[in-house]
Amino acid sequence: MSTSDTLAPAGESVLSLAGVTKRFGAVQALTDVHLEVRAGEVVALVGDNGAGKSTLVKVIAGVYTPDAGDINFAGKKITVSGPAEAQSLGIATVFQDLALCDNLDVVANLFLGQEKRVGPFIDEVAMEQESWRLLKTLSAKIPSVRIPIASLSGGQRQTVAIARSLVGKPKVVMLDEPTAALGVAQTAEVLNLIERLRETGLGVILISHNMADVQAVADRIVVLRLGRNAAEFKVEEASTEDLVAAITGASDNVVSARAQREGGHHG
Amino acid sequence: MSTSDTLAPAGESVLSLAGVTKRFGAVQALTDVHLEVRAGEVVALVGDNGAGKSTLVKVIAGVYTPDAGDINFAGKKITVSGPAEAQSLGIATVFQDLALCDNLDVVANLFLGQEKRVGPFIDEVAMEQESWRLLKTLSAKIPSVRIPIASLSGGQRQTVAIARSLVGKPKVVMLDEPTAALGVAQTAEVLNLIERLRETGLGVILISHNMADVQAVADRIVVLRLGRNAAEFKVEEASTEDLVAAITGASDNVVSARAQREGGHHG
Amino acid sequence: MADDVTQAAVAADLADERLIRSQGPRDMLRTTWNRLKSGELGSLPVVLGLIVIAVGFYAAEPRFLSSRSIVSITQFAAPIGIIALGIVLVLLLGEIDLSVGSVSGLAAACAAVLMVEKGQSEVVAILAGIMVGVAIGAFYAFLNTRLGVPSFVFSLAGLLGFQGALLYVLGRNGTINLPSDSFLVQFTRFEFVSPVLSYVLVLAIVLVYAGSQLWAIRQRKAAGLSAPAMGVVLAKAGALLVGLGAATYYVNIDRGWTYLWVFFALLVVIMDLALRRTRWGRHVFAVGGNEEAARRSGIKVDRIYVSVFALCSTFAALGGLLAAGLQTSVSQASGTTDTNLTAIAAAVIGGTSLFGGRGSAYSAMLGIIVLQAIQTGLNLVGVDSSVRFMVTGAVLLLAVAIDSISRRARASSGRG
Amino acid sequence: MADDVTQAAVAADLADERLIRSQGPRDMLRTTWNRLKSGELGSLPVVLGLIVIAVGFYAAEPRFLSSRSIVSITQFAAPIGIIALGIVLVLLLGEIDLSVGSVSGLAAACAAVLMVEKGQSEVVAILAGIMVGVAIGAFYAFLNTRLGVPSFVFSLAGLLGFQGALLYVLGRNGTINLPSDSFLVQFTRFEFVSPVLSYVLVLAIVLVYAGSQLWAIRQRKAAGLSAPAMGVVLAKAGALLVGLGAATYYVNIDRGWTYLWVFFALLVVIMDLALRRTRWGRHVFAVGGNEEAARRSGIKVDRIYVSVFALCSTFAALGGLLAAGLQTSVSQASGTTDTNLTAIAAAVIGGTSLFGGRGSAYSAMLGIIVLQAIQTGLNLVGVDSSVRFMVTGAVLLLAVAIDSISRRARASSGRG
Amino acid sequence: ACGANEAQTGGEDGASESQVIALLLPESKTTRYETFDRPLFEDKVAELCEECEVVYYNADQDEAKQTQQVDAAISEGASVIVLDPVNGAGAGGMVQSAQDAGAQVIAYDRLIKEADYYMSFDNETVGKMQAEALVEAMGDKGNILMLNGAPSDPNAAQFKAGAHSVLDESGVKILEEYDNPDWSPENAQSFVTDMLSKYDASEIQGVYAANDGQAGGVVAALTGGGVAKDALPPITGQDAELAAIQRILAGEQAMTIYKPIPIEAETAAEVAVKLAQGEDIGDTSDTGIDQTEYEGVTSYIFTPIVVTKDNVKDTVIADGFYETSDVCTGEYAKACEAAGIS
Ligand SMILES: Nc1ncnc2c1ncn2[C@@H]1O[C@H](COP(=O)(O)OP(=O)(O)OP(=O)(O)O)[C@@H](O)[C@H]1O
Ligand SMILES: Nc1ncnc2c1ncn2[C@@H]1O[C@H](COP(=O)(O)OP(=O)(O)OP(=O)(O)O)[C@@H](O)[C@H]1O
Ligand SMILES: [Mg+2]
Ligand SMILES: [Mg+2]
Repeated sequence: MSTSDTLAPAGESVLSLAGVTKRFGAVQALTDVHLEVRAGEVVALVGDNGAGKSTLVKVIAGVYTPDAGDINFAGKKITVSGPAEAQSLGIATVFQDLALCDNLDVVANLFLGQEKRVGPFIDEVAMEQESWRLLKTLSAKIPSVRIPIASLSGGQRQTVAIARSLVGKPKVVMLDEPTAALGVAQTAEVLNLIERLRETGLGVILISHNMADVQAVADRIVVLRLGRNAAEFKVEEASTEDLVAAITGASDNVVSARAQREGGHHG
Repeated sequence: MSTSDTLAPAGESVLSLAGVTKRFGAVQALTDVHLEVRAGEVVALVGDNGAGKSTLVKVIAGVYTPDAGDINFAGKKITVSGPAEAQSLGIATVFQDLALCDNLDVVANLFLGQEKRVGPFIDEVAMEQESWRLLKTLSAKIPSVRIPIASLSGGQRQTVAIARSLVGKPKVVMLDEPTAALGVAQTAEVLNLIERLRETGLGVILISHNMADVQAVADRIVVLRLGRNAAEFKVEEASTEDLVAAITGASDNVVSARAQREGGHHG
Repeated sequence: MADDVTQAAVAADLADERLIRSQGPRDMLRTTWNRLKSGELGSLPVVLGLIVIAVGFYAAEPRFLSSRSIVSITQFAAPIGIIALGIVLVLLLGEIDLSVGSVSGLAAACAAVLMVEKGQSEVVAILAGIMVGVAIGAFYAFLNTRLGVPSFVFSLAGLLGFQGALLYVLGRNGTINLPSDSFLVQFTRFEFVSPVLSYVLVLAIVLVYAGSQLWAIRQRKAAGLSAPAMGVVLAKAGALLVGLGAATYYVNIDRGWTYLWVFFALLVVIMDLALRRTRWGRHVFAVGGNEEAARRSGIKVDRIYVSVFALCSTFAALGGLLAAGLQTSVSQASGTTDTNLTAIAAAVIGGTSLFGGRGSAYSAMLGIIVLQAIQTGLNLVGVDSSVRFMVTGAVLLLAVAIDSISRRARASSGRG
Repeated sequence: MADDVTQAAVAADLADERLIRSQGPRDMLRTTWNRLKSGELGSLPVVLGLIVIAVGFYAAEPRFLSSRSIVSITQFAAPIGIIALGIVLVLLLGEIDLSVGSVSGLAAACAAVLMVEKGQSEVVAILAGIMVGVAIGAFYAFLNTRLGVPSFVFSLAGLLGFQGALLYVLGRNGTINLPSDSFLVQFTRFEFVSPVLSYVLVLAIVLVYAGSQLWAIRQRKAAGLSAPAMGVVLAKAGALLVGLGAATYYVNIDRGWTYLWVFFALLVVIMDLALRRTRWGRHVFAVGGNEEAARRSGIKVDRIYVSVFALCSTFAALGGLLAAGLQTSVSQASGTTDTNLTAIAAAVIGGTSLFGGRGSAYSAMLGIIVLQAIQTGLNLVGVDSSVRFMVTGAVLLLAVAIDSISRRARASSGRG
Repeated sequence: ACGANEAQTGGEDGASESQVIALLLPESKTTRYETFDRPLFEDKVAELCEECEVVYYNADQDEAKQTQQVDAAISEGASVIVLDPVNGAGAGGMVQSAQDAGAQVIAYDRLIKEADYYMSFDNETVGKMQAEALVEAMGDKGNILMLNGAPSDPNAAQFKAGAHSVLDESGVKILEEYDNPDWSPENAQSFVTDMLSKYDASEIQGVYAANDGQAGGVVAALTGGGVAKDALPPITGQDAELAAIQRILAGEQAMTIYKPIPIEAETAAEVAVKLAQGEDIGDTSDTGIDQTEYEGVTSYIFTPIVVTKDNVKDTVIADGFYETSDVCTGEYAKACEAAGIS
């Protein structure tokens, strides 16, 4: 395991955490976690189910208050008292549990909290127009933007949540399993999008269970296991086997067993 | 495109649909869809976001009533009037939107509707013991089975939903994107599980956006596009490119473009 | 790709090929029918229920539909309707306010005491009454957002506490008569819109409606989005003109629209605009639909709560003042009896959900009209009180059952 | 792997290394404190509120805590407590029943008319009263599950309709006095558990509790699961023995426990078992938590609705009969005044959510005791009505605010 | 709970002389109970008996609550219970509890057949007097609307019965009859307003309103319906509320029933104190009321007074029931003058 200092590529550190700890009742979800993201860098956060990835994201996004630990943003120590504050700092987040308002339509959800206005009124037309544009960049297959979110398919909902993070001008974008429910085309679009974000100098935190996707777009890969930092890799140095071993905590695991079997089978 | 008759492997047809149509308000979600599943066969249902896969699954599971079309189960024409009836026929389903009771704990959710009893009372001890066994076969990383489902991570919830389908004695198992939120180890376990189900002679319908997984376990792949049957492949005949082309409806798509770019980049 | 060619011709929001397109009046009708069947037509079924009630009572006593009776239905519906408007707001957040009755009584009592016993001017008294409402709402919001007390509990405490305060403020003399020349009494009881003005108003409403619709069509076309056909909009505006015009003609046979009702209608329209067309309203729906999602979107959820509770109590106070004017007096019984239940029932019957995120300002108006019509109908038919209670219950059930059954008809996952 | 070795020694449910283990009393205390802080200790804060109320009233009027006063608090709490028990059930489904008051009055009136005017035997009359409740509940379930009418609406209709039916049944005579030798009157007013029997009962309860706990420990150990330490269970049983014993000693200074209260307590325990330990109860929670998920799990959701509405109305009828016995008469006002609000408030104050899926049978008991204690306390202090209303509101707020603030303290996503 | 149980073993602080008298009143929506009955009763008791303690309860129109209050009074050690029942017909159980505990019960203002003593203005008589006044004011002919009290209030039935006994025999015709669900002015107003859609205002030559609150609603409805204030038909009332007195002076209401509460409260206090101290109560009270028998209960029956414009000055004002300054505010000053009140 190597420290982030030696690994970090060029670029200012926009976000760094140290010693973050969070417990829920009798469960210690995060223990002394550190993480750093630089401008123009895509950091992948991987780990087994329940490793604490989403909890970490929610701590950064101001949804949870950590029990201990420091958060530095753009060089200054901050305390994020709520999601509104995190957003105003420039942290945009796509949550794993999406957090959409089922009773509102697609347009309303996309612009929630950042509605366009003419005078005192919401500018529905401008918002609808912009919605179609955003959704098209993500190859979304949504028949109508005027139906309640509740009636969308899983992937359609996820696309809307991702499109949301593009409204406004964030400095850091956190994507918690953004492609989990997406089709092949939409997944490719999202990976393209992440690369575009990096090019415009944003810091990106990507959580995914898909090692191929991670290896395709990440600069650096941070592994969490059971709520603790377990390993950290530069993407060029990490083989899929290394990653899986770091995630599961053992090199002879069910994944490698399957791979072997498959290899034997097909190969 | 070839008809299912020529493609189907040996085994009795347990479930077959013909001409299934479903509309929601102004959206035609399914148009004249047919599908057949035989005993001991894994049929993968793939398609773009919003293609109608989940809707089809819900029609079979009795959640939606189709506007038109026939459903045959074990050779007999049936009308599924509700989920309870589908279950009693032997159709177990893992829904994409999980459908767990957030206020109940893991054990209660696993056995909901099929509780073990001693006398008039629920046998909590037996159920808890069995829960740990089921979760272990799926490599679930759940710290306690006595916390409400609401406090589980996305992958943990999904594992619980999958474990549910193993309680009872189904004839057909439908899995709607079962591995979307799962870690690498858990995904491997679920793929193993599907293979075990096939070996015990069950019919399995698997929905997934992960072509590698689909190709690894499916016998036959059915492609839906915009609510219609678009193509059908035997797994040995289908290359990833063919599948993606059938899903997106075009052979020059964003996926192939990315693949090319990546290839150029890394290769 | 072939798709792109057609797409250019089709509006962006109609491009998806799964959309069932409706062009021409035949399709329109079919679509409307489908929407009705699938329970999407909001309040239409309750309107049907209202029509059934009207026909039933008319058969039993034709004077139920007399001009005079309709004027007095609207007049008496207005004060509680205003209170119900506040209830709609708290219900949209998924909260409840059981204390609107007590608050309305207390506000009226404060105003009456100031005006009659303390010799303050009427303006001061009315403002003080409204301030009582604002203050109570702010206090509620504090309890809810800072201490996390559930609204059911603090408003139950308010129901009792402010009833005590009402008794305390009224003191030993009990009932206070408002001076008959006071603005409140005059405005609520004797101000009717003159026939000419009423037709001018109808015309103005229809013009504003048509104008805003046509403007919206232009905007949407300019943005490359689909827009309703011009003809449809004009037909709707025409229907509105005929409907409002006929109603106005009919009530002008008697004394005409009361200003009280016009004021209530105006409040409803303003609240409807505020709810559907402003950021604040959007956020109210968002918080009511999924509070956590709203919070994560950066909405200042606490502010929404504060504004809604304050508005609800303020509407309650306003309704209480107007009810006192209409009644020309304030007594220990003011606002205590059925006011709470009637106001909440009006909102719910009109179609606002008790669970947040679904409803509209119009539901307050529709619901209170249904309730007031039932009461007036039974008054006119004149039956024993035991029968009266039973018939009220039955008619209420009938009015809403039509709504429920029509929603029920949608073929979906059952109870949805 | 190294893990497997330790795992064999550790119970299956404690294997995860993220679990913060608590062994020994010190850890126990800390865990309890943490759970308290994180709002997981259910009703404890309301109990604290109750203690604050008790101390406050005791300071103002020592007789508040006299044996006699405590006996009468429990006695008068029981009938509405039983009604609140039904309300807990409908609230668990996320529904509401506004008509329990009217139903309780109607059931009592039917029984009284049969018994006094029609000369039927008391058993027949009581059964008929209860059947009224069952029938109404079944009718409600029909409206809800077949026609999809929301419970707020049909129970509002019932509130009015059955009040009318009450007036109709009582006819022109109004009040009916129950014969003072009737079972209902004797049972509710004059039956007290004898001192010896009461201690025997306490002992039996403690033994059953300890026995079931120890049996559970054996079962869990046998299944390779963690189990609470034997010492802890014995300590809890001891505390129960001391607590119940002391309370019994104290009420025995006066007349002792009333059978009415014992009957209520028994119903609460039975409902608690039914809710937590039977399939039916599990399904009630499931439907209340996520109806769609429950349906997809194959639960016959409609049956759950039918059973819950029927039980709620039945409890209302039963409560009405007992209230009539306690009051020795049935009148036009039976069940009409605050019964609905009190019963619903009791359930909510005791900690049952209005939104379904969260609550317990004990909340009915706890809530009604809080409300009854406030009322008795104010009765004894003896103040003007205006003050009494205000103090009731304030004390109610206080009792629940303690609960709210403690929940608030949990560091989470805010309002959670 | 030190001290909590003391009351049961005797008096407080060893002063075993102390006597507890309980006063239980039915509701707080009408002003009379807490404005007049309670203070008058308490003052009189204090005057007659130094060591007597009055404990007071108000049932807020809730029978169940009152049942419990009787129980509380017993636990406070009351030896005499002055009980104004929410529902006299159903109060037998309460009386029995009290008597079982050794307390004597005075039924106050409303009859309880099981009570030891009864003192009241008779409810049926009240209804009769209202009806008689109305019939007289209308010259024994014409049509009236009849607004009764709440069907859930047993007292309302007695007023109604009394009024019917007169009206049904008279030449007056009842157009419509209405049982107001909760006595409320709002309901009275909307009922009469609706009647004005059914009948022309000129067809209504009189209104029987069971109490002053409803009378206020009736006046508001009629004036709102275009009837001039000086052309209002005769309207009855009851309770002699301040607002009603003002309306009577202004000519908007024909009459109200005034029950001179002082005599009732003071007689009750006197009897209660005598009972508490074990003295003989005699045939005539010190307040000058003769003991009679009513429905088998030893009773003191008072005569209610019909208040019209002519006798406002000699009744409510003269008794100090209201101050002139309370009555003659703002727009009523002129009417006061006309009636000779200043
Ligand atoms: N609100 C909560 N209350 C209690 N426990 C929680 C809560 N949120 C998370 N946890 C626990 O914390 C642990 C970490 O959860 P988290 O959601 O961060 O996992 P994750 O790494 O995102 O997993 P996944 O890959 O499945 O999404 C889990 O064991 C979970 O049960
Ligand atoms: N209850 C509903 N009401 C209205 N429209 C619906 C409803 N359910 C689904 N739809 C629409 O039907 C279409 C198909 O949805 P479905 O959920 O079947 O897609 P899917 O193939 O499962 O997609 P994904 O891969 O994203 O899960 C979508 O366009 C969706 O908007
Ligand atoms: Mg996660
Ligand atoms: Mg899907």
